[in-house]
Amino acid sequence: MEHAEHGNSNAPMEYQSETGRLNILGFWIFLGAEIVLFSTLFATFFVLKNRTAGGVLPDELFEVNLVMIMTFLLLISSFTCGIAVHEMRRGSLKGVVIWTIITLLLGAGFVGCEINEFVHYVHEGAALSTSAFWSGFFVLLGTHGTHVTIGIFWITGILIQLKKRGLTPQTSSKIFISSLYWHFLDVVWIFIFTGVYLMGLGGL
Amino acid sequence: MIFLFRALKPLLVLALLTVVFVLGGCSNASVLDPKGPVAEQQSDLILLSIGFMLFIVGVVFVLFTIILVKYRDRKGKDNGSYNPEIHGNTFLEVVWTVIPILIVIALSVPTVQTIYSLEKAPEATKDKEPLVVYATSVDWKWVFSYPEQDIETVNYLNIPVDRPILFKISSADSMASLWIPQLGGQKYAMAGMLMDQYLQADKVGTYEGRNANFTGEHFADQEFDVNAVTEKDFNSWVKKTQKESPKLTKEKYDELMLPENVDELTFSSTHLKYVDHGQDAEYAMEARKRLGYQAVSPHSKTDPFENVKKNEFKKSDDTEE
Amino acid sequence: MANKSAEHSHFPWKHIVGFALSIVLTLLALWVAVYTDLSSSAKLWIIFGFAFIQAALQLLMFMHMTESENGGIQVGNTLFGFFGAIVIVLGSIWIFAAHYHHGDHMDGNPPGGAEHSEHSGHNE
Amino acid sequence: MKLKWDEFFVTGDPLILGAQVSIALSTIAIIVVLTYFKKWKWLWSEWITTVDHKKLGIMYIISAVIMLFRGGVDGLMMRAQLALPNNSFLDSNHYNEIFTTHGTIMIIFMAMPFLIGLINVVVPLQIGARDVAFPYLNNLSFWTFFVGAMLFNISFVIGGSPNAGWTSYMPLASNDMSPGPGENYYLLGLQIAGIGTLMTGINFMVTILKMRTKGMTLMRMPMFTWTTLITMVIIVFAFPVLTVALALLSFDRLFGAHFFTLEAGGMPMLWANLFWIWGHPEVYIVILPAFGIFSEIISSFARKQLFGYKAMVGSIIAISVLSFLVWTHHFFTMGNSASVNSFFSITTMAISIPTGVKIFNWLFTMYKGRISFTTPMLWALAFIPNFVIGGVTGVMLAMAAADYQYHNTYFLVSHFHYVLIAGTVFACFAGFIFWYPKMFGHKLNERIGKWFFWIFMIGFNVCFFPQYFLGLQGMPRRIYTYGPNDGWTTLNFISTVGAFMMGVGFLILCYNIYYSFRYSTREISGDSWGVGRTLDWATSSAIPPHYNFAVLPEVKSQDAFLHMKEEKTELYPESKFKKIHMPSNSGRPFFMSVAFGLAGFGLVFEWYWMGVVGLIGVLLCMVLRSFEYDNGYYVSVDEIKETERKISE
Ligand code: HEA
Ligand code: HEA
Ligand SMILES: [Cu+2]
Repeated sequence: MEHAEHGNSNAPMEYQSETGRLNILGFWIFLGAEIVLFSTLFATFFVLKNRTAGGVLPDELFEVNLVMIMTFLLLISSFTCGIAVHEMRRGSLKGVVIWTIITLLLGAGFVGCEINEFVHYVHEGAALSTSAFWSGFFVLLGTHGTHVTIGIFWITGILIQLKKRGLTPQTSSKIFISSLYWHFLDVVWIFIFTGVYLMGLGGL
Repeated sequence: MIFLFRALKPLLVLALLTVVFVLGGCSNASVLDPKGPVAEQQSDLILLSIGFMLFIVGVVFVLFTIILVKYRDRKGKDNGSYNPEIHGNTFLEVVWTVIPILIVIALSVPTVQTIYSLEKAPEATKDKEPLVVYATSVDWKWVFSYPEQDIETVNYLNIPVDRPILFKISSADSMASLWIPQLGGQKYAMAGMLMDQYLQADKVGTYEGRNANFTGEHFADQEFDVNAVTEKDFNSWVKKTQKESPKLTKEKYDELMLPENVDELTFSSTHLKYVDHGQDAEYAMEARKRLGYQAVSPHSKTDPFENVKKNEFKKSDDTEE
Repeated sequence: MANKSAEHSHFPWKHIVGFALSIVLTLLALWVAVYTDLSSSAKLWIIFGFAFIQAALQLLMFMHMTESENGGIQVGNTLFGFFGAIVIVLGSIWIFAAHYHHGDHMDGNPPGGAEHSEHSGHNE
Repeated sequence: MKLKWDEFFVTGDPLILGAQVSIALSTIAIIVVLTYFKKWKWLWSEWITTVDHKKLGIMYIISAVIMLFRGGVDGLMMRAQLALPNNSFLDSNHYNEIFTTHGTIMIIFMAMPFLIGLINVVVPLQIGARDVAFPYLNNLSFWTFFVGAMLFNISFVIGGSPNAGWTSYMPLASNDMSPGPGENYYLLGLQIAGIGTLMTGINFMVTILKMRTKGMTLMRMPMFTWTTLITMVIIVFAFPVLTVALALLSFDRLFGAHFFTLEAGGMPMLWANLFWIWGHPEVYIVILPAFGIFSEIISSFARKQLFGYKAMVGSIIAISVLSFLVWTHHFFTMGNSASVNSFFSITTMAISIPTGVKIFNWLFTMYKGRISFTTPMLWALAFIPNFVIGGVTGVMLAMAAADYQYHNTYFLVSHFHYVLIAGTVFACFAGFIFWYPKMFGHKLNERIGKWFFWIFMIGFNVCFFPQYFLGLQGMPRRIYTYGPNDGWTTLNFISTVGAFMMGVGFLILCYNIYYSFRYSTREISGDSWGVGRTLDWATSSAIPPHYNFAVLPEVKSQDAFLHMKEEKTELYPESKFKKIHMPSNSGRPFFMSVAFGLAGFGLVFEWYWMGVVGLIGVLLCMVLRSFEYDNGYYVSVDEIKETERKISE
């Protein structure tokens, strides 16, 4: 376990410690597992798609504007998150902090919209226990939303560490890993956007 | 000697057991004793596969025995065969890849053919109009409805021989499986689904049928007899039943929805006018609620039937617990 | 992996391009799905095609999937993940295609079955 | 579900009462012994908080053996009940609970942990690593598994066990038909253990990919390491499916969702689908490491290198891909279209091709070898014919049209015991005996071991071979009794006799452990059997020091250690000693798992406050971990010298 030692000082800081490299690779593998996790939820959602059991139909509730706002919030946050990593590789602590905070705010905006949306749906009579379709809907989106929420808290914690310790091989690998997580959630959202909303709105 | 014995042990055990079972057991292997074209197709497929498997097992066992006997470590007596340098042999490896591929192909072809042919009425009688029977599983009983005859039976089934029976399989509650081994393989019975299955009997006789898929407490008792009779006997049974048996009222049918065993019953009307379980998955649950049945954990001190009002069909000997 | 520091002091072109593309793809997908009258299956192919392109953009442009000494593993791992995803989603849909119609189409050739079988065939 | 307090403890069954009393007594006994010998601190700092992969491996194995006992007693009770027609040893509900817990425990809490235990002990050594990539996570994996297992196991005394089969099919497992805590135990116990398994998967993938010693290229890795790598890939890509399936069913049961219910458009079949998308890869998760173990043992005791190494690697990769393409063969009878059944029939049969390649390669590994019949080798040899019987009957099941007749019968029960026992369990025994000196410093007695082998192996065949015929005679699985007229009595009785022979075999194993602990000579060399070929035998002593290798060995070929022996390489020259970095122990994973257990227990009884408290505990542990910067510690050169000298004395 010669962690921490031999590093390649030319590489970005997050790859400089062995622990950092292992953690990043481990996290990539974890994301592989997450792909399967979400695809199982998608499979469930698609199989249950027409089973609304006489309740409210999705196209009665989905709204293009809200969906687009949420999509853009997340897309932009993914971009700003990428910029934060870019700043990190330039060695700019300030840049990392600023861009990460922007990312988190956008993420919080997204979660806010989603909570709003859910509350609205429940008022309209579409809840987890309404029908198989809505069970699938709420659990698929809820899982994604929970991931985003956890991400916000987690990254906030990393920001605090960054503040205390500055950019070190350890903190930067944490930032990098959390950025992977964040981008990944955007990837998942792309499929939610396509498979849930576009298909719902387009009546597919 | 003792070594030879040890090496051969698995073989010997197997051979011995096989003899015992072929003599004692196979004679009543219902799956291999088909009484209709569907079961026969399956039995043929099974026998074919057993042939291939015995060949494979034979090859492996023979190789195994030879190698063990020949290359065992004889203390001190080195016969010069030891050669640690071998690491592979392309020719052999190709052989034992290609032969299994061929065997898999040889098994796939009849398998696929049989799968497709089982979806249709048996070849021999395909121009005969099939008899339609709705087979519905309810915990823990089978309800058979003859829509054309307007007859319903519970826990037994009468069918004419030499005529395909088209089962419309469904369930009122848990997922069951309709299985009459001597007439053919099983298919699941599921609430909210109606699935077709063709079976046919060639010989007059009584065959055992049952639910093969675990459904809880009295699953083991969810059996029924299949009486295959001549067309003539069948028709007279139909006439007699239509005349003599009571009508099936909705109340009675609802009571059948309770999870318990009942005896054999016969009615001169079907439940199909009250509910199609192939469309309505919730009927049984609602009926139970209506009757005051309360599902409880098996370790609960509460009796689930505590509040149930009427209970005509409860099996007399079903008093345990 | 070489000359990282040099590369990274530049303007983040990669990110900007990726971002612009993803916005364009999102809007295009919306337009195709909601405001055109292509056939359903054409729409599905297009919007999911776009989704996969966008996913690839994120993975390559933002997440630097191919970089570092483990790039190969990361790519292989993600591809296997997508293989699993496709098998699970299309496989489930294919299996239940026969059950969508409450078992009325038990003739062994449910609508859409043949088409889907081709898809899973490709995934081996 | 409203729980009445008088239903909290399961009562009314003398068998269970006996179990309750013996659990209480043994708990008290353990506490007394630990206190009396002042072992609490030792237990905490040497074992509970350890991050040493070898110790964790041993902990896995001990737990697995206990679970084998529990599952085995279940099995014997079922056989006792089925020995005679209309038997009333168990009532139907008790029988249902027992086969459910038997299946679940044997697969999830016995087979997997046993293999993961052996993997933990052996694989880091085989690749010449000091530890796994994430030692802290490794400890967490163990404890989540253990807590999950315990949560599942207490069900039979508190609240009642699940009774819908290890497959937990809906709608039987729904609130409508199986109310009460039983099914919740299943859902939460498996969920918690599953998290640990997933982490193990990631951990060992990274370990094998990144922590290999110098020169250990992928194609020089020992076969057990290869099978482990591929198994971990399957774990990583299959377990999330189980996670989701369990979560969805929990939502149905606890929060009124409608994924698999009869009401509101739910789809019970979807549960079967998701369960088997995980479930089929799962059976390969428990067989691939077994293949690896047999590969090591066969080539060691035939004193020959593995025949067709590349083909072996290719075939496990093929099996891993195919394992994701066959799941429907578990529900051919669900009314799928003919094209679906045909496709999955063929993919399933295709798995026999790479498996056959392996079987023949093992046979030819022994060709022109010098085979010595030690006990590990006996198990490995017995595996070949027995597994082939299980495998070819699997192929018979794979022929969908024929499966309509075998499905849900004892033919199937026999198939899976032939592959699970002759494959996985034999491998566990073989590996356990083979690496026993690595773990405990002495061998198990060979003579007693042979008794164990013959009695268990013959008992196994006597128990399960008749079941093929029972299946063909139409005996369905999961029935708690049958009638005298069914004609199944004789074969069932024979089967029961065989089962009890296995029980006797197991007792002999236990005696052997005791006997060998007392009387076996202690091993000095790291190469206890004298036939070691891989780096796990290259350690300086029988039980490797906590840093494994004083100097990381450099590998130049396959079977690295064999060549080192031949070339008389000096493995650990003092001049090459350098300080060694090691991870520090941590008690947090233990607390985190306990919090998980608390949350699980709360949710089982729908005491949501307790669930929330537990989850907060889990989150707290995660936050603390995130803020922790523990870089481990260094073992100084002097300390290494001292340790190594002590060993060589
Ligand atoms: C270790 C676990 C394990 C393993 C390795 C296997 C291996 C296989 N299994 Fe098994 N299986 C189970 C565990 C396992 N199974 C369990 C637990 C269940 C039941 C679960 C439940 O319902 O509770 C089950 C159920 C099960 C079914 C479902 C039956 C039903 O429910 O009706 C089927 C059907 O296809 C099947 C097939 C196979 C096949 C084809 C293989 C193949 O991988 C076998 C391949 C091996 C060989 C074929 C032998 C060696 C090869 C040769 C010598 C080469 C030449 C051979 C040929 C060309 C044929 N298995
Ligand atoms: C790795 C997995 C594994 C293993 C090792 C076993 C081992 C055994 N199994 Fe198991 N079995 C399964 C996995 C396994 N099984 C699964 C998945 C199912 C399906 C469950 C379901 O349907 O949901 C099943 C189902 C199953 C059934 C079918 C039940 C039914 O459908 O009704 C039966 C019946 O004979 C059975 C028997 C046995 C026996 C006798 C053993 C023996 O090998 C056990 C040997 C015994 C020991 C090793 C312990 C020894 C104990 C002592 C020495 C103590 C002595 C004490 C007393 C006598 C009280 N098993
Ligand atoms: Cu399988």
